[in-house]
Amino acid sequence: MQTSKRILLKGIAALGALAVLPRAALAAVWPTAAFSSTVAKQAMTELFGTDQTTPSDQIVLRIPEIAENGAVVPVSISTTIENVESISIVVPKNPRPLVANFEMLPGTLADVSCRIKMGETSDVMAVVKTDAGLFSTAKEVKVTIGGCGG
Amino acid sequence: MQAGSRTIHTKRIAVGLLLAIALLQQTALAGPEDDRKAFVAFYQSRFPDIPLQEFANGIYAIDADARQQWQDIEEFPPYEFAIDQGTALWAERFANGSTYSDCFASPTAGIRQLFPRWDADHERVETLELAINECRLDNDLPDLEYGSDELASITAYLAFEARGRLVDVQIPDDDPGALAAYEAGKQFYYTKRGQLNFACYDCHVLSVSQYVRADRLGPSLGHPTHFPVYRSKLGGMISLQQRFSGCVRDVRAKPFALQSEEFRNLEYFLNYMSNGLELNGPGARK
Amino acid sequence: MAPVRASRFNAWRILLSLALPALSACATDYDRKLEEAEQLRVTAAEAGAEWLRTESLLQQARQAASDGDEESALAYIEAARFQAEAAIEQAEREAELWQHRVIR
Amino acid sequence: MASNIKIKATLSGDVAQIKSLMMHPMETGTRKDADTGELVPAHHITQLIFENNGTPVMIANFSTAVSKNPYFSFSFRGAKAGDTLKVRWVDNLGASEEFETALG
Repeated sequence: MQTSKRILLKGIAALGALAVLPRAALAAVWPTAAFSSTVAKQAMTELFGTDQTTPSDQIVLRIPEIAENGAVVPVSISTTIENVESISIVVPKNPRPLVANFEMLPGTLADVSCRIKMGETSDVMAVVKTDAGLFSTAKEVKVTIGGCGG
Repeated sequence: MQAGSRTIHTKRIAVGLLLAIALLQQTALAGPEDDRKAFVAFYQSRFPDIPLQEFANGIYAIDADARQQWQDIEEFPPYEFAIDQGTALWAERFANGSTYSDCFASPTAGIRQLFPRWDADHERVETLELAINECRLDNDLPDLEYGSDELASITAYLAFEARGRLVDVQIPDDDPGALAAYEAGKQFYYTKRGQLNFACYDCHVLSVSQYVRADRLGPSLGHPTHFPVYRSKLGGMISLQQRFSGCVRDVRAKPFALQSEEFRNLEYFLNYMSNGLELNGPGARK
Repeated sequence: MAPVRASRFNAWRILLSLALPALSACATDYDRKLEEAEQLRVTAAEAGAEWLRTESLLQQARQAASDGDEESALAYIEAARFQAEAAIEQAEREAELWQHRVIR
Repeated sequence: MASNIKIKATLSGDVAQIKSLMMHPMETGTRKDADTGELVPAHHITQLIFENNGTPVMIANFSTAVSKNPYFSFSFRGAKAGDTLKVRWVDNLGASEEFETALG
C-alpha cells in the first residue's frame, strides 16, 4: 500500500506540473476519459484530439482472423514509420473501445505485443501517433461462441 | 434330398463354428497393445501428413490458425505461474521435516511418467493426483482438494520437469485387476452417454477435426500428454479429469466425481493409447 | 427457509385433505410419482448413466410443490422420469453396443 | 513467495527485448459472479511502467480489455548487459507491484 500511495502522489505531482515535466512524467497519468468512452471516435478524440487517421501500409498488425477465444486474442503491432510517439489498440465494437495505449520513449522500438479481450466480431485498429500525425491500419477478427474448448 | 439338405446344414454349422472360433481368437488376441496399434493407425491414416509426435499438441497439430494463437501464448504462457507455485510447494518441508520428494523414489523429472499406474496394493488405478494425496496422508496432512489450484500447481511442476519423457503406461499381466481397469476405461471411452447420446469416440474419433459450434474436436491420441493445462476461458489450471468432467457435462450427462473409479480407469486407457508420445505438459488451451 | 416452506406445504395439504378429498388424492399421487422418479434416477446413476439435469428437475419439482404449484411439480417429475428411463435404456443398450465401435 | 510479475529479457547488440507476464484478474466490471449473481467490480491494471537504470523506456496504459494475467512485450535500444530493468504496475484500486531484473 505504501508504494501505491507514493505512486498516487507522483501522479498528482505530474498533474500539477504538466507544462514543465518531460513527456515520460506526463504520460504517467492514465487517460481516464479516453478509456471510459464507449464510442471509438470519441475515445480517439479524447486521446489524440482528433479521430482522423491516415491509413498506412507501413504498420504491421498481426492478429488472428478467427479468435480461438475472445478472452485472449494475441496482438502484435510494429511499424517502420519514424518518430513514433505512441501505439494504441482500438476495438470499436468493445464496450470500451480503447484497449491499450503504449507510450514510446527515447530508445523504445515501435514493436509491441499483448493479449486482449474482444466481446464480439469487430475490426481491430492499430493507431500509430507520430510527430507527423496519426496513422492506422485495421483487420477484422471474428469472435465466435465456443462449443467445448481445449 | 434329405441327406443333401443335412449336408448343407452341417456345412453351415461348420462354417459358423469356424467363424465363431475366428472371432473368439480375435477377441482373445485383441489385448491393450493391439488396441493401441489400431488406435494410432486410425489417426495416422486419418491425418497422413501429421507426424506421430505432433499429436501431443492436440488440435494444434491440425488447425494452423489456432496453432499460431497457441504459439503466441506459449511465448509466455500463464501456466508459468503455476509451475512457480508448484516448485515452491514441492520444496516445502512438512511439519515432520519430510518433503514430497521423500514419498517418491524417482527424481522430480522421473515422477510424472510413472502415472497413471496400476496400484496392486489398493487394487486401483493410481493417478498422479492420488499419489500426491497419498503422500500427504502418509505425512498426516489433509488431502488437497481435487480440482484445486494447489494440486494443479504441483502436477504442473512435475509435468514441466518430465517434459520430453515418453508416456509409458504399464498394464502388469500378473494382476487381472489391471487389465480389468483398462477394459473398464476402454468401455467408458466407447459408451454413449447423456441426453446427447455421445461417446468420447463419437467426437474424438468419428468427428475428429470437425466443428462443434466454433470449436474443432481434438484427437484422443496425445490428449493426455499436455495436462494440466491453463485454460484461457477459465483463467486457471485444470487437470485431465476436470476436462473429462467438462466433456461429460457437455454431452448432458452427470459428471463423475474427480478421481472416481470411472475417471481413473478412463485416464488409464487414454494414457495407454498415447504410449510412446512425448510428455509436453503443462499446456495452454483456449 | 426450506423446512419452513415444507411445513407450509404440509399444512396446505392437510387443509386440502380435509376440505377436498379428491385433491388430496393428487397430493399422494405427487408423493408416489416423486418417489418413483427418484428411484429411477438412482437406478440410472447406479448404471453410471444419469443425465445432467435429472436431479435438478426433481429438485425443481420439490420446489414447485413447496410453492404450492402442484401442476408444475408433476410436470417436472414427468420430465425427470422420462430422462431417468431413457438413461436406463441407454445404459442397457450400450452394455453391448459399445463393443462394435472399438477401433480394430 | 514467488513474484506475481515475470520477465524474460534478451539482449541482441544494444537492443533488449522484454517480455512480461503479470498475475492479475483484470476484472471488467461487467462480469457477474456465478454464485451470487452480483456484478464483480472492475479491477484492472491501469499502468505498466518499465525503467532501465532508472530511465523510463515504456509506459503501457491498459483498459479492462487487456486479458487476465496480462502479457506485454516490447523492445528498446541503448541497453547493455548488467543494466537493471525495473517494471512496476499500478491498478485501479491503488494496488501496485514491482519487480527488478538484470539484463544480459
